[in-house]
Order: sequence, then C-alpha cells, then structure tokens
Amino acid sequence: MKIGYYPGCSLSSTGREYNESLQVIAPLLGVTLQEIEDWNCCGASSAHATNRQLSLALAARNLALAETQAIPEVLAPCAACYNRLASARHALAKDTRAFEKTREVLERPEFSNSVRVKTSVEWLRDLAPVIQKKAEETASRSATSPSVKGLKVACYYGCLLVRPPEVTQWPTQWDDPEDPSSMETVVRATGAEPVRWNRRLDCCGAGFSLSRLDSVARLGREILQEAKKAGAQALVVACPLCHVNLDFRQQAIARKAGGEFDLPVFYITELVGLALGASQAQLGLNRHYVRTDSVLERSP
Amino acid sequence: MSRIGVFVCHCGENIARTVDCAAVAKRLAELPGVAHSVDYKYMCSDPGQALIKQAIAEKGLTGVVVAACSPHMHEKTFRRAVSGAGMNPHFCEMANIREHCSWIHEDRVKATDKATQLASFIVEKVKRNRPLQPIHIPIERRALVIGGGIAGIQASLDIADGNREVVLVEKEPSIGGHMSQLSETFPTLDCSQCILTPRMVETYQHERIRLHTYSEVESVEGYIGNFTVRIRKKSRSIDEEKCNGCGACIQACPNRKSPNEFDTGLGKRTSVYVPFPQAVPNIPVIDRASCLFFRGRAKGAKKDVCKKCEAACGKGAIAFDREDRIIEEKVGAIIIATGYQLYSIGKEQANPAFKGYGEYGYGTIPDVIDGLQFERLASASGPTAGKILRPSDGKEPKRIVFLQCIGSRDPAKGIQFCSKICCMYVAKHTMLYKHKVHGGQATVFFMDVRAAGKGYDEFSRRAIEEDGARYIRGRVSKLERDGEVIKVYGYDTLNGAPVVMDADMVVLATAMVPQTGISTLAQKLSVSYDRYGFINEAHPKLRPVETNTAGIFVAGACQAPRDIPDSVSMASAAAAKVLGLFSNEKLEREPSVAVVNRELCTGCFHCQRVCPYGAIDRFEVKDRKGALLKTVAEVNKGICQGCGTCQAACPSKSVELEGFTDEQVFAEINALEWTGQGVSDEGGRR
Amino acid sequence: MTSTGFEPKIAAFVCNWCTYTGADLAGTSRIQMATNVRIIRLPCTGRIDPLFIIKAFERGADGVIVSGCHPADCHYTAGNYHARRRFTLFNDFIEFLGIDSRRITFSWVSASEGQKWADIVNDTTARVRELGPFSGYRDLVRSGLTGGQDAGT
Amino acid sequence: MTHTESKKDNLSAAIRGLTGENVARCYQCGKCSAGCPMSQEMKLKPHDLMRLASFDQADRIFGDESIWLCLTCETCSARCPNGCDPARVIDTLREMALARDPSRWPRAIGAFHAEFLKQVKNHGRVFELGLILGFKLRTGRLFDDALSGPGVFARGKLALQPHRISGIDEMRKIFEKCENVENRDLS
Repeated sequence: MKIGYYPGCSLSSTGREYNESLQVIAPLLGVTLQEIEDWNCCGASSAHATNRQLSLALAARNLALAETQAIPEVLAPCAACYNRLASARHALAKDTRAFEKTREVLERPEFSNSVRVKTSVEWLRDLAPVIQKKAEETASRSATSPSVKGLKVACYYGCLLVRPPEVTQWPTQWDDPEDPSSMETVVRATGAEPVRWNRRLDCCGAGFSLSRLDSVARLGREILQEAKKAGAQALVVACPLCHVNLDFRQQAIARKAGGEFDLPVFYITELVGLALGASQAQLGLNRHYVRTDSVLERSP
Repeated sequence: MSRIGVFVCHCGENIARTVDCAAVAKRLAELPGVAHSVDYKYMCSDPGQALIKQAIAEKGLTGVVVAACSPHMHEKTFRRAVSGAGMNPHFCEMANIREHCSWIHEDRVKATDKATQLASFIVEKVKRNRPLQPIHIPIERRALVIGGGIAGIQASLDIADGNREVVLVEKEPSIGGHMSQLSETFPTLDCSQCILTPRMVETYQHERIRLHTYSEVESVEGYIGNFTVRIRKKSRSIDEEKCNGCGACIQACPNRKSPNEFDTGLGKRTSVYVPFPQAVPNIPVIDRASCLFFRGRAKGAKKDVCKKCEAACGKGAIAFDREDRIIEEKVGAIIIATGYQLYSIGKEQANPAFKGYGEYGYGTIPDVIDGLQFERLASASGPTAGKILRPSDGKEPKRIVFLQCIGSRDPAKGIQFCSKICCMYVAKHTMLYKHKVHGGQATVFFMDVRAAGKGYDEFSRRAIEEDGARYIRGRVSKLERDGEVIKVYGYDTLNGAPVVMDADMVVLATAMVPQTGISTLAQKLSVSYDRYGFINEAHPKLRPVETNTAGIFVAGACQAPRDIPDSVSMASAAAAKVLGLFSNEKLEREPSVAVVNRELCTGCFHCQRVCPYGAIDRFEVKDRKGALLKTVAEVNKGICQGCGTCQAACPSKSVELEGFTDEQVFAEINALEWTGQGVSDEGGRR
Repeated sequence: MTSTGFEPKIAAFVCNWCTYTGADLAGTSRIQMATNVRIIRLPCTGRIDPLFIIKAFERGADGVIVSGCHPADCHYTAGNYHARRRFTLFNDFIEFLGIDSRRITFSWVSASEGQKWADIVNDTTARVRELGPFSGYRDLVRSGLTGGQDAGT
Repeated sequence: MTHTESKKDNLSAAIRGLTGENVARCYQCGKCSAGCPMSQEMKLKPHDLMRLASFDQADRIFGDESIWLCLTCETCSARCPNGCDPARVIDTLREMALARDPSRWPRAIGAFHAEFLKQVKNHGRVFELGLILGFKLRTGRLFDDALSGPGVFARGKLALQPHRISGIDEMRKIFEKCENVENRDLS
C-alpha cells in the first residue's frame, strides 16, 4: 500500500521523532510513504491569521504538486499542517472565486483540487486491526523488550485534528468531532489503555509558543493536571506543536504550578512503534525532554 | 343561441373614474350572443341585484356576466341573485374590472379597452357554461381522535358532549399523555394529576366514547364524511373483558428490573404492569421483551417458564397467546392529537437532521437529566416520592443548574424553532426545587425569557425575585464530569465574564419535537407536515386547526410546541369544527370537480399519477353480460378538489374539470383577437 | 423591426389562489402597472395545458405570463409541481416552434405579493415591447399544431 | 455601551463580502466565549467581536489587541448554535487590521508572524532555528525562554542549516501576488 506523505517543517526539526517513528512503523505496517517532492510550508500558523489568499496558495501548491506527482491521498501527520491543507481543500471546493484566484496565483491552471488529506490518527485507525495483530505477535515473541501493554494513557487530540467539523469531517465524517474515538482505537490496538478524561479536545496554545508564554503555560497546565487526575501515566499526541508545548515546556509549566507532572508525551506513532517491537532509540524517544523509559519499565 | 346579459358596475367612482362603464356596456352589446348590456352605479346593491333578476325574467337570459370587482369578493352574491331568478348559479360569472383594471391604471382609454376585453373573455366563457348541481355527500357522524393526551381527551369529551360518537385511539396502555407525568403545572402550580385524572375517568366512562388504548392507526381510506379506519389493537396478553384490575399479577411478577417508561427510566417496573397507578383503563399489559415466559419461549425452552402471573390471577385473565387484532371503524372526521416527545442529546437521533450534544457528553453523564425526568423526581407519585435526588447516588443536589434552549433555537443541532414552553417550566422547576431543597441554589443559563401568556411573566419573575433562582444570560460551551460533580463552562453575557461552576445536577430543557412515526401517520392521512414532522395547519392564521385535507383536523403539540392551555384550546376548536361539520346530514360541495368521459378514456391512468388527492379510482366498464370491456378512470367527487391537473395531463382529453373545460378556456383565449375597439357609440343594443 | 408605438398584447394564465389573489392585492393597494396584460383565471397552474400558450400566440398575443403559487404553497398541494415539470419540457419545445422564449414569463406570485405581480407585468410588457409584435402565429397554424383546437361559437 | 455611527467603515458588509459570513446571525448567546481558551485574557471576547462587527465598530475592534489573542482552535465555530464562524471572522479582522495599519500588530505576536512568513518566503519551509533567532532579535527577548538551551541541540531538535526548496522562485512569486493588497480585494 502506498500513501502520499507531507511531513511539514516541524517534522524535520522540533518534531523529528514523529517523522522517525513514522518512517519506522510504515514498512512494518506494509505501507510505503511517497513524500511530495519539493513540498513547501503550509503556512500555519501565520498565513491564515494575516493573509487568507496566501494561506490558500501555500497549502494549494502542495496539493497541486501531489496531483502532478500522481498522489491521490496525502498523509499529513502534523495536525496543524493537516488542518491547513484540509481547510484549503475545503475552501477551494466550496468557493469557486477563491479556487480561480488561487489557480491564478499559483500559475497552475491544471490544478483540480482532487487530493484527499488524512491525519495520522485516521490512517492508523484504519490500520488498527493490523497493528493489533502485529503487536500481539511481537509480545509473544519477546517478553523482555519494553512493552506498552497496560500503559494508561490519555489520548490528547488537541484542537486541530477534528475541528472545525465542516472541514475535518468533509467530504466524509471520519470521526465524531465532539466525541472522537479513533485515537483510543489505535491505543487499544497497541495494548495500552486509554483513560477517560476531560481535556481531549482543548487547545494547548501552541500558536503562542514563542509569543505568549503565560497563556501557553496556563493552557498546558490544565491539560497536564486533568490527565494526571484521570490516572494517566502518559499522554499521546499527534501534533508536533502540542508535543513541544507539553513535553519541552512541561518542566517550566510544572515549576509555575508549583509541582511536578512527570508525564511522558508520546507521539501516537511512537506508541505504535513500541508495540511493534521497535527500539526506543529507533523511534527517537531519546529526544524527549520528559523521560519515557520509566513508564515503559513500569508497565507490566 | 346564447342570450347573455352583461352588467357593468361603476362601483361608485371606483371603476367609473378610470373606466367608461357606459362605453364598455355599449361595446359588449355588439358581441354575438349578448342580448342585454347595461351599466349601473352599484351592481351589488339590492336595486342592482334586482336589475339582474328583472333582466333574466324579461329578456329570457341564458347567462349573466357581471363586470365589477374580483370574483373573490362578490361571486357568491351574484350567483345567489341569479339563483333567485330561477337560473342555475353556474351560468353567472364575474369579470374583474376593478382590482385588475380601474384600480391599477390611470389611462382612461386604455383602461376602458382592457375592461371591455376582460368582460368579453367571460362572455365567451359563460356561453359555454353548463348547469352544475352542488354535490351532496352523506356524512358518517362519528369522529376519530388519534392520541389520548390532554388534547385528544379534551377533543373527545367536547365532541361526545355534543352528542356525537368518538373513537379515541391511544398507542400507550393508558390515556393521559405527557400531562399525567407532570408534577405541578405553571403558572398556578396546581397538581397535574389532580386536574387530569377526573377527565381521564370521564373519557373512559363516557357512553359515546369508544376507547382503544394500546392501539395504533393502521390505515385510513376515504374522504371527508366517509373515512374507513383500520386500527391495530396490540395484544396486552391480558383478556381485557376478564381483568378487573386487582393487580395480583403485578404483585406476583418476579422480574422487577425493567426501566419504567412512565418514570422516564428513573424507576423500575415489573414485566406485567400498568404504567402508573391512576392509569385508564386500569388493565395491565405484559411487556413481552422482558417477560420471563416470553423470553423463554423465544429461546425455544421446552418447558414454559415462570407463569406466576397466571397462577396469581383469580379471573383467568392472563392470555399469553392473544395476538394483535385489527378492527375497522367508519368515521366522518379525524382529529390528529399525537403530541410530542423530547429531543434527546444522545448520538442516536429519531430525525437524521438532529445532531445531539457531544459537548454535553451525549447523555452519558448520569446526573445530567431532562425536564421530564425532573418532573418525575418532583412528582409525589414519582420514583423518589417527590424528593429531588440524583440518579447516580441518591444524594440531594445542593447546586442545580438548568440549561435552556437545548436543541431549540440551535440550527447547528438541526432545530431552529423555539419550543415555547421551556422558559416557563424551567422557572417552575427552580421554584419546585427551592420548595423541596432548602438551602439549595438553582442557576439557569438562558438566552431570552419568553413568558408571553396570562400570568406567565409574573410567574417567571417570581422564580427570580421570591425563590432566588440565579439567571445567567448565556449558553454553556460544555459539561464535564469531574468526579462527583459536573463542571459547567458557561459565559455571563450580561456581566461580560466566563462562568465556570460546579453542579450536583444539571437539567436540560430539551426541545419539543413530534412523536416518532408522525410522518408515517401523516402519509396515511395524506396531510402535510413540516421538515420536523409537525403537522401543517391549512392556514397559519385563519384555519389553525384544519389540515389541508378536508375532514382532518389537528390539535395540540403535534402541530407545533404547545403548552397545556394552548393544546386544550386547539382541541376544543377542532371539536367545534367537527361538530359544525356533523350538524349537517349531508355535505354540500362546490360542483367544480373533474369528470371522466368513459367513451374516450383509454385507461392510461396518467391522471391517477398526477392527482394530489388520490381522487382517481379505477372503474370497470362491462357489457350487459358482465364481461369486462375496459378499465377507465373515475373521479371520486367526494375527494376531488378541482385543481384540474388531471385534465392538463390527460393525453386523450377525456377528463374535464367542470367550470374550466378546454372549451371554456379556449373560448376565452380566442377572445384575445377581438379588441372591442372602433365600435361606434351609436351601436345599438340587442 | 421598429417598435415605436407598439403596444403588446399579453395573456396571463394564473392560478385562482395565489397569483389571482396577488393581482387583486395589487389592485387594492392601487399599484399602477402597464395595461397590456389580460388575465385568464384557472384553478391551478396544474390545469394549464401548454396548448393554451400556443393558442394565445395564435390568437394575437405577443407575450404570455404563467404564474401560480410558490413551490410548496400550492392550494392543491402539488399542482404547481406538475406545472413546473410540464413547462420545463415545454420550454425546449417553444423555441423549436419559432417562438422566442423571452416572450414567455414563468413565475411564482403569492397572494401577498402584489408588488411582485406589478413588477412581472411591467417587466414582461417592456421586454415584449422590445421584441416587437409576434407575427409567427400564422406559421403555427400552418404547421397544423394548433389546428382542430379551435373552439368557435 | 455606546455605538458611534461609522458609516464609512461598513465592516459587516466587508466581512460578508470577503467570507460570506453574516455577522448579524450572531444572537449573542456567548457559547463561543464560554468555550474559548483565551477568552479570559481577551478584553473583547469572541461574541463581543461579533457584536461590534455587526454594528460596524471598526475602531473599537482594531483599537484593541483581542483579535491577536485568538489561537484559531475553532472551538467557537465548532460549537456555535447558529452556524456562525467566529474564528473565520477573527482571521478576516486580523487581515483587515494589517491592511489598515501594520503598526497595530501587537509586538510579540506580530514579530512571530512576520518572522515566520519571512522564513517561508526565503526558504519555502520554516527554518525553526532561524525563526527563533529572528523572533528574538525582533522582540529583544533574548534570554527569557529556554528554547535556546543546550538540550535542544543535544537532542538534535533544531536543524542548524535551512533547507531551501527548489521551487523557491515560484514561492516568491506567490508571496508577491498575495501581498499585493489589490489582489486581495480587502476593503
């Protein structure tokens, strides 16, 4: 099986381990990732906040490249990139004027806006039976390697994976925007246990990661506190911006809150990778700020 | 040869100001077949009408054209007048030279020409009119009422007290509807059961009301005055004749775990049960889905299971093998009073357009309940004997939050309308809560308080001013279960600040939507309904309790959200309409209906497919020996409303609408050619 | 073709419940409009046979208006839907007959739309005046399409 | 509150023209502001912005930094009962604000957006190290955050060299066209 791949800027720097773990699990799941050649930044989070035409054009160039490279479906693991590409695709499909204008700006008259965009969550959810089967095989093969079985995790979707419903659930609804379950399905397939908690869809404030640290600290704190309260040993995310906020800034947030969270933050791909028997180093877990090995050893 | 009389009205100055009425009369006199043509100041006045009657007698007229105002205004007047002179009223027609001419033009020459021509159309038409006799249809003077809630009960009693028989069909085991579930009613706080129960008993005992509970309408055929209704009497698995309502079977039933529907799932009931103690009729029903005997049988158990009720019954009334029965009733009028149900915030929705509230947990948070559940908690006969207690742990909620407009006024969830009653019952709930939980705090999140009604606003203000309810203007973004409490994330738009509060219980004022299955019923009755399923009234102002199908009426919350007083008013209005209809032995209808020429009809039944009323039947033409020659269309005059769609669709031109035949319409069109101009003023009158 | 001084003759086929009543309202509201339109009242647009329109042209009309209740507002529930379907097909046919389809106005006017009725009357009159007199009806008669429908005295 | 008439700023019509959003649809229930994560930090909450926009109060909106505090998490739009899209309206208001007067941009947030777009324009992708350095230079916040700590490099999180895409000329052209105000029909 082949799928187009749009890594996005973060996956080559702050979110490197997201890319690394994805590259590890794709072949294990029988998937070939075909990276869009010469892709550009999707424009999140600055273009749409300042210049709508630019935000459409930046996203559309990638969709147009995928078309010319005969890629019908693109995996955009970064939630922000996914949201921008999906928003542009939706806007261009619904607004002929914007579509014409964008084709003109791109100087790509052949662009027909036919590419579908997928999140890593939807992609893995559809592969959940395969993941489960392979995870069980792996577990029976080696009882010694670190396992995620029974690890209590809080699935954190954040804001951009499922919102706004008109965009993310178009043209087909892949999950309930107010009560999603895809991430939990994937987590269960790995053998870990999703906990019930209350902040699955709230924004972590990553858009202000550099500019308004107090806001980011407040929003991050609420998420970490709720996850902890619900008995989670770790968080699972599908967005490099969320990861920066909740992993890298966790210590600073904890300091302000006057406590310690010690909640490792896994990319969903890392969790799948662990279940499939990949090593922590292969998956880039050593790049995390909050150490992950403690919970992995702890889980039975 | 026709002898048409033309009468041109001045309508005082209204027509004469811009139309030269004398010239019109003069020019029309020139038309072939016009025997008499005059103008007069007020044709509709008594002397004007006398003029027409006199001319009919003296000139031997065969038809009358009155060129005056709109036929919607005075057609009846003039038809009555010619009728008085012995002419068939359908030989009289009007040309509209006021609304369609003198009032909308200033140019006297052009207006006079136009008036002349408009009248000439009608002259040509009247030449081809045929005498029509009013259609008389016998009326079955009994009524069917569908739904035994307060609206159905009221309508049934009114009709029965008016000396006509009523067939009342209720799908639940007892009549009483939602009103029987309520604790106390606004704005008087009188006990719902106390005022309703006597009416339920009266309905049951009324000699002219035939009550079919646990029954549903299976099919409806016929038309006004002559409906045939098939009713499915669902099996109670109890012999209704033998049962004396002693309740021994209920005592004996070992399965006590089924959710009690009457208590909105808050309490439990046995498998053989009456929905509530005051149920009418007081005859139990066996719920086959939960009954041990029936479940055993469904699983194919070799031996009969349980049957404890049968052993306990002293009357031998348990009838496990009784099946549904279909009975037939003939009625002349039908009242739909099927009421409402509450919108659910869950993922599963009755109407695919409705969405549910994921942000409020889709109904999975146990202490988030709806208004009817609160009614049951507050009711002395309810599962908590009138104590306000949380379903999750039975504790008394010290902080209770009410959310208004849940579903209602929320197009994103699929409903745009206001449910009308929630503002009032929420105010009532805060009062009941305050009276029952001393020291408790009630908070209401609202968008507007809509308390229009006698004593309503005073009532809702009392909740705030006397009973201390806190009203916060704003919607709530989400509800979160946080241990034992529910976190409410709201916003106070009047104070300009977010509000986050802990609640022990949240009550949602969910929207009123029509009962499931209403569209199926409406289709059986061929009445129209809106996109939510509410039955459409024939006219929103002037015909509020009629539907667009003659003989079928509507009352209560199946037409739109209604409170009790509104439902009762509608029910009485519908009953008055039915009694009015029944005051005649026969029904007189306008004779403008379609007729089929059996000779020409080829039996293609195109007409049947386009007829909006299902008025086209099949008629078998047979020879003297009874051998079938052909099947042709036949119009049921009782059902036909006279739209003429069949005629335009008929390929063989074998169906004609009386009063608007092809011959008549083409004659009008042909008159377009005749200008009526250039006739000299000296032109004589014939 | 010069159209100076040309006053078109326009036949209007309207339903009794919506448009006729709407035209009554225009009258009671004293809304002034062109004098060129002659209304022929029918119970419902469902009753309107396309032949009526052809016949009108044959008998000297330069334009035709067909107007009934708004969709979903039909007094007879669905008559106007049948009419609409019929006239969609008819529209293709009319050009084939050599009648400029701009000579025909199809519209919906409810009982409360007096002003809309006046606008339709004025717009249609102006448009048909622009198009000039319709002279093609003799050709129509010759084509035999409307022959035999003549309902003389 | 008093609304001064400002006919020349027909803001609601401009928003409708650009986005199709009818701000008059907002019935001020406040559900957006109830769920907004930034609402407690904003002087003008989402529903206030909708209200002011429908009364064409451009000066009051653009004279405040609230629009810049929106994170575009879309909670407001996802939950609006009446089908409004406050997030989209706020995006449009920001774009209008910049077109009117770029200096109104709050310093830190503006610096971030400006530096971000500069990165995209110059390289086609965001060079995060460059973004951070550029941001810090623009704001003077050289030492107030630990994102420059040695751990970042040790973990290989930040690439030291920007990657430049080959279609960079095309990118620049896109930027030029989109930055041309006439091309954006902003009123």
